[in-house]
Amino acid sequence: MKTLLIKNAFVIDPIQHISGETMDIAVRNGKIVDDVKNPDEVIDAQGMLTLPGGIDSHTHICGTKVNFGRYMSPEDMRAGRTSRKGDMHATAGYSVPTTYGNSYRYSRMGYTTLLEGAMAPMEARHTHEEFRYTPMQDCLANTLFDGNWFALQAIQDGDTKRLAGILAWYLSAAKGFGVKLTNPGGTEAWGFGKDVSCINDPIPNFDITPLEIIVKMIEANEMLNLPHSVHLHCNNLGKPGNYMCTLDTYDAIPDINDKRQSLYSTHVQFHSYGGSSWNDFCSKAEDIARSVNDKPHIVIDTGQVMFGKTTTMTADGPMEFNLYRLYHNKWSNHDIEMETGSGIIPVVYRKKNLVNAIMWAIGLELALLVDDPWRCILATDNPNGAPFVKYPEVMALLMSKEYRDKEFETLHKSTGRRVALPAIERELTWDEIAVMTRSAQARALGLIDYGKGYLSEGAEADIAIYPIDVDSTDPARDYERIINGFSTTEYTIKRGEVVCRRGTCTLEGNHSTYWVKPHVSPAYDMSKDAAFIDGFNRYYSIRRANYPVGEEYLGRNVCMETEASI
Amino acid sequence: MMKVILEVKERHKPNLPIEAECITPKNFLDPEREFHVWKGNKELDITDIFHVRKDGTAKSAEQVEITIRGDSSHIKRVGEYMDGGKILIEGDIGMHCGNFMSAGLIEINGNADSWLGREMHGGKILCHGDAMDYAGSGYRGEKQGMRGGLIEIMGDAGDFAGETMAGGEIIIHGNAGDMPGVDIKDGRLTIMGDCSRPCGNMSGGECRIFGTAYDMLPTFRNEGLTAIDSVQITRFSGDYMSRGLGTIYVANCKYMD
Amino acid sequence: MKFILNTGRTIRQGKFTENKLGQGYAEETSRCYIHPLDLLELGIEEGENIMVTNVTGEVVLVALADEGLPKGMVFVPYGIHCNSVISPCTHGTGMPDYKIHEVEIAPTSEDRKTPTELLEQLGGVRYAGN
Amino acid sequence: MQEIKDMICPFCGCLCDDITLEIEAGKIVSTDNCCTIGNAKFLGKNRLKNPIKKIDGTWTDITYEEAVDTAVEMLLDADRPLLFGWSGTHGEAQCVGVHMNEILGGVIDNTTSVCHGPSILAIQEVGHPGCTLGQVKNRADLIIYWGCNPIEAHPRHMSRYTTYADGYFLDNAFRNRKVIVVDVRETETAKVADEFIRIKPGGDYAVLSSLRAILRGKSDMIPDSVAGVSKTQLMQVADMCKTCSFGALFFGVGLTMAKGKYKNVRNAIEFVDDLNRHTKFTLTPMRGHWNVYGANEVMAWMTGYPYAVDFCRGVAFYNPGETTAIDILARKECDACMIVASDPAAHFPRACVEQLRDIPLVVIDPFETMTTTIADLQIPVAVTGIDAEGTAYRMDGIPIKVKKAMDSDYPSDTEILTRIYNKMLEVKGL
Repeated sequence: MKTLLIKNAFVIDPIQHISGETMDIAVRNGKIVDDVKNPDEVIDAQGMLTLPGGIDSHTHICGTKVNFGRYMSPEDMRAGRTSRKGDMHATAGYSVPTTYGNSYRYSRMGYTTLLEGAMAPMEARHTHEEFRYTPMQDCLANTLFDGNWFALQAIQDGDTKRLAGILAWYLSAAKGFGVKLTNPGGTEAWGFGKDVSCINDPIPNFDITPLEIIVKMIEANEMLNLPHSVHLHCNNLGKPGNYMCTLDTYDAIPDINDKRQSLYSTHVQFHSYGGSSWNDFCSKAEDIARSVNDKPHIVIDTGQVMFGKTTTMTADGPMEFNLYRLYHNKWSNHDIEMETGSGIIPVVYRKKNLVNAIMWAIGLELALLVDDPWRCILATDNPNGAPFVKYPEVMALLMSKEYRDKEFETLHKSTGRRVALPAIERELTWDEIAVMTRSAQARALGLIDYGKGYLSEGAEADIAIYPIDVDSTDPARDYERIINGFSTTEYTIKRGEVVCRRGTCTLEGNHSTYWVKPHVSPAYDMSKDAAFIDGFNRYYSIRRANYPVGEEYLGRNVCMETEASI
Repeated sequence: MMKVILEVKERHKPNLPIEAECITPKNFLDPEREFHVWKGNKELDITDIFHVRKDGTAKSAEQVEITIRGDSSHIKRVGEYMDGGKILIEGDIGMHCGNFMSAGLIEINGNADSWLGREMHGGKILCHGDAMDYAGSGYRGEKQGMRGGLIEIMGDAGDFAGETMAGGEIIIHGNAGDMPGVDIKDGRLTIMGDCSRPCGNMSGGECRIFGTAYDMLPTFRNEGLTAIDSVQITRFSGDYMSRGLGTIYVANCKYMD
Repeated sequence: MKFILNTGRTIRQGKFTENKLGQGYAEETSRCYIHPLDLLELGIEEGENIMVTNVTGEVVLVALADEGLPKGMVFVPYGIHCNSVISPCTHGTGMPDYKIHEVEIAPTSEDRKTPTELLEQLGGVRYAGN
Repeated sequence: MQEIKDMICPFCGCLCDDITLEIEAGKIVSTDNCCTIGNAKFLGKNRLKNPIKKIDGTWTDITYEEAVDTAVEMLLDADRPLLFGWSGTHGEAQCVGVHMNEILGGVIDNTTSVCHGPSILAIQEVGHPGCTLGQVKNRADLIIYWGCNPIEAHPRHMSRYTTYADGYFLDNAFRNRKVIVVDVRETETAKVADEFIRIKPGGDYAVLSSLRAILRGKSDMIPDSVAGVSKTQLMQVADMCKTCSFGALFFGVGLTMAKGKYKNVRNAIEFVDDLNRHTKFTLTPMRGHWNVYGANEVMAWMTGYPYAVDFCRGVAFYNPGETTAIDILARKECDACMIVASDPAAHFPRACVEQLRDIPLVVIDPFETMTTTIADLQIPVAVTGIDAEGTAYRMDGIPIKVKKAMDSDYPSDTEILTRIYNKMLEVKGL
């Protein structure tokens, strides 16, 4: 079958401990092999940085909320419009592009795997429909459980095994990948217009606290032996002084998986705020980074903010309402019965706005102050902190103190008094950037076992070849070359096929959807549980029989089966 | 001075719109420039649609005067992004004339179709006939419409004139339709004739109605009589369903009670 | 007499939508509901035909009483009948004024037309097969 | 006799998914749980048996292959084709429609433009505080139906989701929930409401403004009567809204089709925004066709815009009022049209129907419709929900797979559109 040989590639592959070796990579049938004879295609990658395909472990690209962002924002579609050309379909949009827009732009940056950060199981079918039109990447979806009534009831009853059974049923039914908690308990409170402020607040209608939800979910998650850990969006996002809530949460996280982290804490920039109001708002990234450094069982992503227009969207409905009251721009909200909430508002992050400038600095501080790049992932929580097309700029900022200082000069004058950034000398290395943009994601998501994130025999041939000559590039000085080089690959290869060449995509992406199916004992099989079925049909507005997403929605379908301990 | 005369040729499908945003004075400064227009999904040379005559030379847009002759009622986007010079339209003009215009003059002897001077920033549009809906308005989903310049309509305007207006001035000598100045934030809208439901959700700016405002909204507060150019007129503040920082002067008004 | 025309969905109109060329739909969409006092003023009885006219066009409908309507408003179920008097003007919004049109109503001795007849008047041709 | 449970009704935006069908000898013979309209849809007859083409004013039976070739020729010949309808078919077919429109360089619009198009324009200005219907069922103690008449248009809405639906926090919904109906006429729905507010035609905007002013503490300036509604009643309604624990406002085309169109809806949305400072309040448009919301979803993720997308110049352009079907037809701007799963001859103003008659017109629909009579070509297809399956989106955005009850020889919309699309690619050498 099809074979490909990439010659003279300058490879950085942190999972294989390869740090800048010139080597050949052979591909057969979409997998990396030892070597190939008479390859069908040969690519000479001489002088080009070659990395495993990029993985975004927290982005919002598909599903109800993202699409509502498009639906409500014709003004966003005025940018980024392209017509159908060759194999590429028409695209539109900047912060909430069309599915093809997302897919092509990620592909030109060398990204081959995307994790949609928040999927309400009740609307999972929609996410999977959009995945089908995101052809250049493999897709996975984190599944929301923060306000799931059956789950909250099981926690209240102290029955963690039942909780695990409930997670198992929903994950399989929604064809989801990981357990996502967004403002746990807060989205349920938002059902009557309320919120919780931190992990010890009681949750209305259930006699439990967010902390109990988080801890019990982590235990249940591990009972199911899922590839990924619980993926948490902490309580109290975006509020001055919320870093205490984040620290308290981290202190309560048990370390119960020896293969990977027990908690993935997402967009931590938004949770590292000091001060008692917007007037004395300041960075607490140092405190957060110290806590993370002390806790090897926690992995974070940064949730970097970059300046300009974007659209914020999250399952955290009450948070978006607060943001709306601050910005007075348009506001959408979408509560999902028995499960979760969501909200959307457009924002503009401005350099001359002190709060925005501090937010920008916090993201960078986290990336620079967390010692271990394997536990600090680069992400903007696309499009919340910024559209993902800003990633190359973020990489350049982390690799160059000079670039950071230059940018810092253009910010609100008081920023320096509220942040630690100017004093941080660290400049990330090529290897560290490679870790923070693919290898760490592969490990945190448990995808290494599925052949992702590395480039040795047996791996999926997902490869990004950048027009960057590492030997002749000093990232501390040549940050423009970093930005340009990471913006457009020379080749993006997906499962052994060139899918994007210098920014032009072909439609042979052959995308697949990864989802988990935990096998539980009959006692915890909710599809046979009378109380579950009865409650379901009584309180949901659709029948349980019509709820699960069929495999016909998945295209190429990678079912990750696990044996649960219940 | 350069004079450009564009005469619309007779067309097989006369109602099919032509999009011709290339027609701005500045574009004619470049003698090498190719002019393309769109007829539906077909990209054509400008000469397929117009007889083109160019006399004289010019060094800046200000020295260019374009005259459009013939049935131009289905030619859209004329003068889009215009930043100087003059366009004279002898007959009617299609939608989106003078979109995003920042300087210069567009004079229309006939009627203008909808979205005349949408999101205009500066310059002047003088329409001797009527203008359809959304004169000086914004675009879908955007917060701000017209931000500067002047649109003067000698005839009537359709509905939603000055919608989301955020600066500049619109003067309508005839009547305006329903909801002129709805969501207006700044700028001045003057209606010499009648209209209905002016300035809903007004949060700033000024509107003057010298005729009758029908179905006047109840959320504007009557602040008493005053005079503009010796015309006795009632001043209202509002809209108090929102922040209420705008002012309407109305000669007569009728409520829907 | 002048009226405001309001059009909208009815359950019977909905029921017949998959068979719009049939008798049930023809009957339902050619009804015009009027307040009983307006009927009195028009000098007609329920079940008699009326001519509805405006600048856009005209159509013959049958008058029926409905006390739920305010005086001065008539209601006609969606369909080809009422669309004869609906202007295609959308005021730049894409949506015609289906809910608010001024019409003139007078008694008439003309018969109602079926949808098929109205379509034939437009040049439409029914498929004779099946 | 075969009984199938939990089927989905492909009629209105409620997408009821608890339908039982009885099938005998390849035909649906009875339904259970359906409303009158849904029942009629499932028991529908008079399907067109084969493609038909009008030659010299007479209909002729043709094969599917001839039909596909004819459709391709008609559409590729045009300078500004219009592809309209889409709300009566499943999402997979809508996706093919968008791809087709990309290479045709046409305008693709769905029936939203004559339904809740104005609601979308309003949402694009101020957003949409909404929720799923189960959230209303379980929590809402105040329901407002504004300019809509569910008893006639969405017959099971009140029993499944609101007035008569017991929910988690309301074990006797009918007693514990208040229902307010706002309309210009006393509809069947108004008759069962706790409070009926009769508004003068064209008065919605003023009434909503007044309610908002009252919420802001400006009740002193509200006159004794606004558009037919007494100040006393306005004060009372504002108070009911402020003091409920979960309010849900449903609105219909009574707002979108009345004077002011989308600005009425915008005012309703901002009224609900304001109420969220006092309590929990949500708003939901009563979407008509069973998959009109799906058409919006599909077009949003494929093109960036929910309806009225003009691809004439290759890139997508959107401007309802210009790129909407009614306007394009009324201005005679298009020169060929394809109608999928919709019947504009029954629902468009006569002037638009005349333009459809005057241009090449392809119809894709299982039945002989009014539009058939003025068309040049019709291709019959399977009915989604009966002998075809696919995805649909309920009025609150919940995606549901509409299942089929039986097989038939008819191609589905997706199949026939894919054939047409592939043929177009072939002809254009793409």
